[in-house]
Amino acid sequence: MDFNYSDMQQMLLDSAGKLIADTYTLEDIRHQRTIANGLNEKNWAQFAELGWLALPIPEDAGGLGCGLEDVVVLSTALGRGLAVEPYVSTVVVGGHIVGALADEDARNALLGQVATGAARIALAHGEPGERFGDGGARSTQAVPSGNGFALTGRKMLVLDAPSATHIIVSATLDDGSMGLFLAPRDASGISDESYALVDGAAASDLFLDGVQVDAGALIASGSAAETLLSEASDRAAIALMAQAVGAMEGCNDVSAEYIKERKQFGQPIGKFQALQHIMADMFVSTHQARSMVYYALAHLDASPEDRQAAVSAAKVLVGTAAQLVSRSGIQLHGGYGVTDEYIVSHYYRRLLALEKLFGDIDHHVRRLAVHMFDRADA
Amino acid sequence: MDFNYSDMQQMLLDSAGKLIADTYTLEDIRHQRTIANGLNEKNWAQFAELGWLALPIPEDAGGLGCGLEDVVVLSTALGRGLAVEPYVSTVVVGGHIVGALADEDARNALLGQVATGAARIALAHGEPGERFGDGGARSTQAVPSGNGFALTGRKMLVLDAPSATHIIVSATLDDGSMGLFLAPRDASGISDESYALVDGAAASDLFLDGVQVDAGALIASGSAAETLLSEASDRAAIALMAQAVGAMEGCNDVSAEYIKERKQFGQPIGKFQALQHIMADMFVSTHQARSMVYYALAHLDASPEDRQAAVSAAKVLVGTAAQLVSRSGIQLHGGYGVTDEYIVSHYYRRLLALEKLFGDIDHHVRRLAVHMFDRADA
Amino acid sequence: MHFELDPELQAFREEVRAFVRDNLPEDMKARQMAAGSIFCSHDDERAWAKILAKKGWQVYSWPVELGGCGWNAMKSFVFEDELYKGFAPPLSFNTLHMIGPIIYKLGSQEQKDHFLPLMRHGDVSWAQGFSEPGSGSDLASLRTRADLVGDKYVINGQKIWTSGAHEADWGFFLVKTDTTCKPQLGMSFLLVDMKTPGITVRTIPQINNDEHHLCEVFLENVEVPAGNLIGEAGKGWTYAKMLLEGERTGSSYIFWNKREMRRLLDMARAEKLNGNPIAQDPAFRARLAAIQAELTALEWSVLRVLADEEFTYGTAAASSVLKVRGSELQHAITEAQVDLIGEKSLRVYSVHDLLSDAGTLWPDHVVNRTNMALLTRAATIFGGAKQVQKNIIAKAAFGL
Amino acid sequence: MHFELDPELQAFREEVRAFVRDNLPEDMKARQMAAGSIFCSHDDERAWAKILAKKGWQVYSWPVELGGCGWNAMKSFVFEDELYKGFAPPLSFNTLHMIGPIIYKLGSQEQKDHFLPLMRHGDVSWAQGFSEPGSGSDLASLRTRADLVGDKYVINGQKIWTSGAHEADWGFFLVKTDTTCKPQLGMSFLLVDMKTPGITVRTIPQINNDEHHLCEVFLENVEVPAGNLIGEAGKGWTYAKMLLEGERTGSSYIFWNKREMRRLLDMARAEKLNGNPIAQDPAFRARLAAIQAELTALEWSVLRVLADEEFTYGTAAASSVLKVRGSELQHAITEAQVDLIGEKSLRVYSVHDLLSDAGTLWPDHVVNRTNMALLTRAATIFGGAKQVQKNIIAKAAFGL
Repeated sequence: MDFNYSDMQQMLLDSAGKLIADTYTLEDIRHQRTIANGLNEKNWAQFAELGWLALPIPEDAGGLGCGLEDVVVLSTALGRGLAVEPYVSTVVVGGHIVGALADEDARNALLGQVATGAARIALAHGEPGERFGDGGARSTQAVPSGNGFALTGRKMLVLDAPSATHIIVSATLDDGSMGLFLAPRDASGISDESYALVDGAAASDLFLDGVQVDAGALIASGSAAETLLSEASDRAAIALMAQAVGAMEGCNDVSAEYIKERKQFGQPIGKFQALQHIMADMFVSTHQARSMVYYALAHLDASPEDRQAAVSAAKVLVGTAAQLVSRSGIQLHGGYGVTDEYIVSHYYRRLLALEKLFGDIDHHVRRLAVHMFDRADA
Repeated sequence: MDFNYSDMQQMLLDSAGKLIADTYTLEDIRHQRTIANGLNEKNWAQFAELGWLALPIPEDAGGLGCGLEDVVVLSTALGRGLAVEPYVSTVVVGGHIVGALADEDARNALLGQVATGAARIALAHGEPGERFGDGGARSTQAVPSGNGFALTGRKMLVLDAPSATHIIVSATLDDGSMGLFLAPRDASGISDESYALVDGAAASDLFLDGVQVDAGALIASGSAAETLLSEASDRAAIALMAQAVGAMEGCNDVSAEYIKERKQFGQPIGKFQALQHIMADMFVSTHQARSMVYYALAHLDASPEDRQAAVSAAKVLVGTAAQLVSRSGIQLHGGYGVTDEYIVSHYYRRLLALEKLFGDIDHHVRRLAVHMFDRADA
Repeated sequence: MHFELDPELQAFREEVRAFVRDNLPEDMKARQMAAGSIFCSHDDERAWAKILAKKGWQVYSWPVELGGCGWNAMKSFVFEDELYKGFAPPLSFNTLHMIGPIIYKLGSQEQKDHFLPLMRHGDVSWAQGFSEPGSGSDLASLRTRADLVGDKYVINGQKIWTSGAHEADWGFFLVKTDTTCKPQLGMSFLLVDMKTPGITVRTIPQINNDEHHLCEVFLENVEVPAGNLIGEAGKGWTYAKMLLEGERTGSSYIFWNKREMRRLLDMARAEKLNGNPIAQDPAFRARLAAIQAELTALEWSVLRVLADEEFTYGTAAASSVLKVRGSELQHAITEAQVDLIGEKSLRVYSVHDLLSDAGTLWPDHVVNRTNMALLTRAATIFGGAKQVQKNIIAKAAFGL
Repeated sequence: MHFELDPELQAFREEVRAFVRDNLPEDMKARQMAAGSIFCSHDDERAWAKILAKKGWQVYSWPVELGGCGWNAMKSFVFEDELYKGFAPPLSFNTLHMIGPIIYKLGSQEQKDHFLPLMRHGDVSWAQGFSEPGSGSDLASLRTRADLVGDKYVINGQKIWTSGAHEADWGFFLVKTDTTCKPQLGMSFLLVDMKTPGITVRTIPQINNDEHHLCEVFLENVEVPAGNLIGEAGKGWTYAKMLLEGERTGSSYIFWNKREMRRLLDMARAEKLNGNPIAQDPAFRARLAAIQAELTALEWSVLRVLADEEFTYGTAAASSVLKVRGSELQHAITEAQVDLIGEKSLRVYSVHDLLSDAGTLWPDHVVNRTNMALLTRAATIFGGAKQVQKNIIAKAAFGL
């Protein structure tokens, strides 16, 4: 076992740290929510230029062919910087699912566009009335039509859809199983309601009314589709947890700095033991959260059940840590903590979103419990 | 509304405080567990002499006819003193259920004996495999026999049975409903396994093998029996919660005293803000717990559903407070806190028992939730 | 010892309920319901005040001879409880409990004649200027000063967290009039017309993107007539303490907590988990039942204070309990509201358009819950941070 | 960065498991299973040590040339994990990590020749005398003194929390040999034969009525040969710190926590609620799943330290995390064990007769759970109380 960064990872981290420090100032972060489609084009171009978008893309598609551990290293920096670019939607989720496209040319072409920043992908899976995709069969229907399919249904809270060029749609096939389809974001028959999220990212509800796609748009169906979706979700969860760890570390640092500066009752409030112990608790939680990201990463190639259990255990712990750290960070900042003008409130909002995305604490507690108590092979 | 003590209550509290201070020293408390049947006869005689055993007993049975609020006042003192005498079993539970005996002479005779200390009553209700009496119908059977009944079954964890003179047995009647029976503790056909509890009280498992009782021993049956048992249990819970409040207040006081005395790093450890805040948390919990005892008392004569909901809400809060206070008390005492030689460890053990008796936090959380979500009239 | 509420209060409760039902404008109620806030807009506050004034309830807590109602603490409790339950805009704390009492107890005849009728009719709104950027929980370190020059005070300094200062007619400010003595003896209480030249107000954008409530107030050579001094110069600290101590139960936010708990339970019945109402799931039930128990305890701890229980420890400890647990409950309830709606909590709704549509696919009950939860993080900070409350408790209860 | 355990370790794990299965006496295992303790009886410790010694595993962590095994940190981790899992009596921490290393690193040739073979064969037991009544987490305030008189040290003073002192053959004591300098420079490390006249040992009855582990040791004119001094006089403080810092992961009690978590899950399958296994109840599942997640995090935080991760903050902080969370988990797990058995937790079983019958009507898994939970309250106290650990973290991680 080796928990230290490779030279390449250290370089990645250093360059990310530099860009983040320059490009993600408080002003930039406050500016984010004013961008209608949620995408800061300038930042996205930088991501492409630095090779970040190519990181886990296969080499024959023009990517760097790196592993998820490298994405994790980068993600801690993105988390610290409060970057809400559609990195996970496009590169981690989109990249993974599109990687299963049968048509090699089409696959490499799109993945190549992902790597250059030209394509952005959003996953349209959740539907109204569901809770973290607990709804079983999709209400969205894929009906054979022409030489392909017509997709009809409603997708809710499609993360990063406003800036996407492509969407991946889950839908029920004729045989009742699930299919995953690739469609252009601007395909005819798609209408939307878009909105901002609490952390400055953007999402859409998509209304699909007989959206016509050809046969090649079906990426996978049946258990292959389920597997692909489950893998992509767990990978996304890991990348987002790494962002959460970075955000927590950032939150801790600004909080420590603040209480060393701020004076009350004639001394820096950092001298008060009660506040020191709050910071100690924040540190403990953050340290444990990082351990859990490593633990989840270590189970990436385990059996699906073991991988899911590991991701769920990590999601539970990281989510809980995120709450403790972000809430404490505000408390330590006093009244300034609840203003938009101190970065700690932005850490709070981002960590709230990161706890919820791809399953909240409650969702993963239940999934972990299934692993603990209900597995036939246990 | 008036939360202040009446003159009579203040006198009761003062006299109890005096007796407790004299009779419940650390040595006395440590001696308790060496008493085979769990009953300190000398203390019990004092209870009788001071009129405590007569407190809620009706006047025509030789009692004082006081309300449960007076029992509550006394109970806070008993709790502070860590008195584990069978007061609640005998006076609160036994007194209430026996009060429903149809035969006035028999009723007044037994209640009179309760008041003088001659009789002690234990409730034999729980059975193996149950969790806080969640088992529905009793496995113990009451079969018509002679001019009465024969009782056969196994009763588990009968609190204060080793020193009892009488037991109240719940059993299933021929028609499938429940009956409550009064029997002498030494009736033929009863064998037992007795043991000490964590707080120095004693309990028995009772094995009833055709225990013959006459028809008059059936105190109540069917819904009347259910009602009686429910009332008695809620009253017991209230009295024990008042003891818990007294124990918490005692635990807080000895802990505050300890940290003012104990020196580390050149100053009393009570100067450390982290420890001050632990004590503040203990105070908050204790204060809230006392409020909940009053709340539960206020609902004693409400509808059964409302009374149960109130008792459950109180049990949840008081139990949670008891855990926080007793755990913190030990932490503040450091290594000494886990020895038998400091009273804080006895507070811990007593508060553990008080949390569990008549339903633990989990049990009452579930009962409260039924009230919150499942009531037809809500 | 007895625990029954005066039976007459039940009838009064229904009277208040009927009044709210019949007199609270629907749109005002809808805004308040969506916001769920302890604040409301300036317009709603003024409009609702006029409605209450007509009924004679606007300054209910004042002495009868000044237009108050002469209710005892329990009756007032029922009154406010019902207003909150009915989603009426919150009453003006400043008018009822801060500057109102200060003026009628300590004000000059001119001040009384001018301000009390205005307040009674809901015709004036106030900004409270205590806190400063350098002093949060530490009032002794205030630095804004007022120098007496002729018959005027000239104020220079800066206040912060001044609710509604950008819309208020008048402000009451704690200022240093004597810098030569220790801070507690050099403070004074001044009334300031917010339109006086030299005053600049900046709204502070909040964590929920709201810019309508908290303000910074910059005072540069602001000239105020000497007659605007309340009581004696140098006694400002005493007056401020008197005000803060007089309000023993307000920091519990008991009415708000009860109302939002009801909302939470309704949400649990409406939201689903694996096809069943979340209200039927044992894990969520356990979480909500624990909150319910804490809420009940808070309410009864409030009642103990209102009924003047003689505590064996300093009353400050009992009041601080209300602040600590009241603010923790505000957190627990809003956190649970957010968690109940799951990923739907991530969508942002405008705090400036409270009646905005939830969205075609979205249930109405999600609107604004996250905004409220965000703002509620302040509960354990304002009015004496939780850590300060614990210091107070340790001292008052145990002499630590 | 890579997270795979050496595949060879899986084979080793099975080797250890088989060894425990084949060599741990049934009654010894049963006692350890019932107790669930981090302690065991003196007899079991000695007997098990001899069994391990025969295999060459008794002092596994020592250098190979002294009879140790030369395993790396991960292999040692697997070894101890399996011993705990198999309910083997705990290894002697004193022998392995405290006095053993002290003697082989700093001892005189005579000390090495005498003690190392005894320890290697499991033929000597030790008492550790650091703490004193007046100094818990504050070692600088120790007062026990040893005066050099001729060729002997004469010790006077008192030690407390000395595990197993009443049965130990030897003790190693931190004593003041120079009272004229600051405490850190005047301490020395002495070996003391526990049969020396002047030593009185009192066992301290514990919260679980156990009197077999923690002791007070009174030293009155106890004469010890000067040759029993370890290393140099005045360096005791340095040596003690070295020992305490060298042990970076032991305070996590990771192996104990893992084993007791397995027991907890088994109990959840066995105990019933309304007729169904508690393991099927969502509320209990949520509680246990949260503990499981914390336990996994603890294990991986241990692995990070063992694998020598280069932390960006002081390593002391990473070690203190293990102590804080390890002790909190000991609480969480034993509290859950108690709560799972409900009212059955109230029955007392003898800690001196671990194989006592559960009772006719009682399931075996209840025996001794409450005793263990009671004793476990000490987890956040001994070895540096939780509050002290947090002070350390705040300083090491943030410079506070």
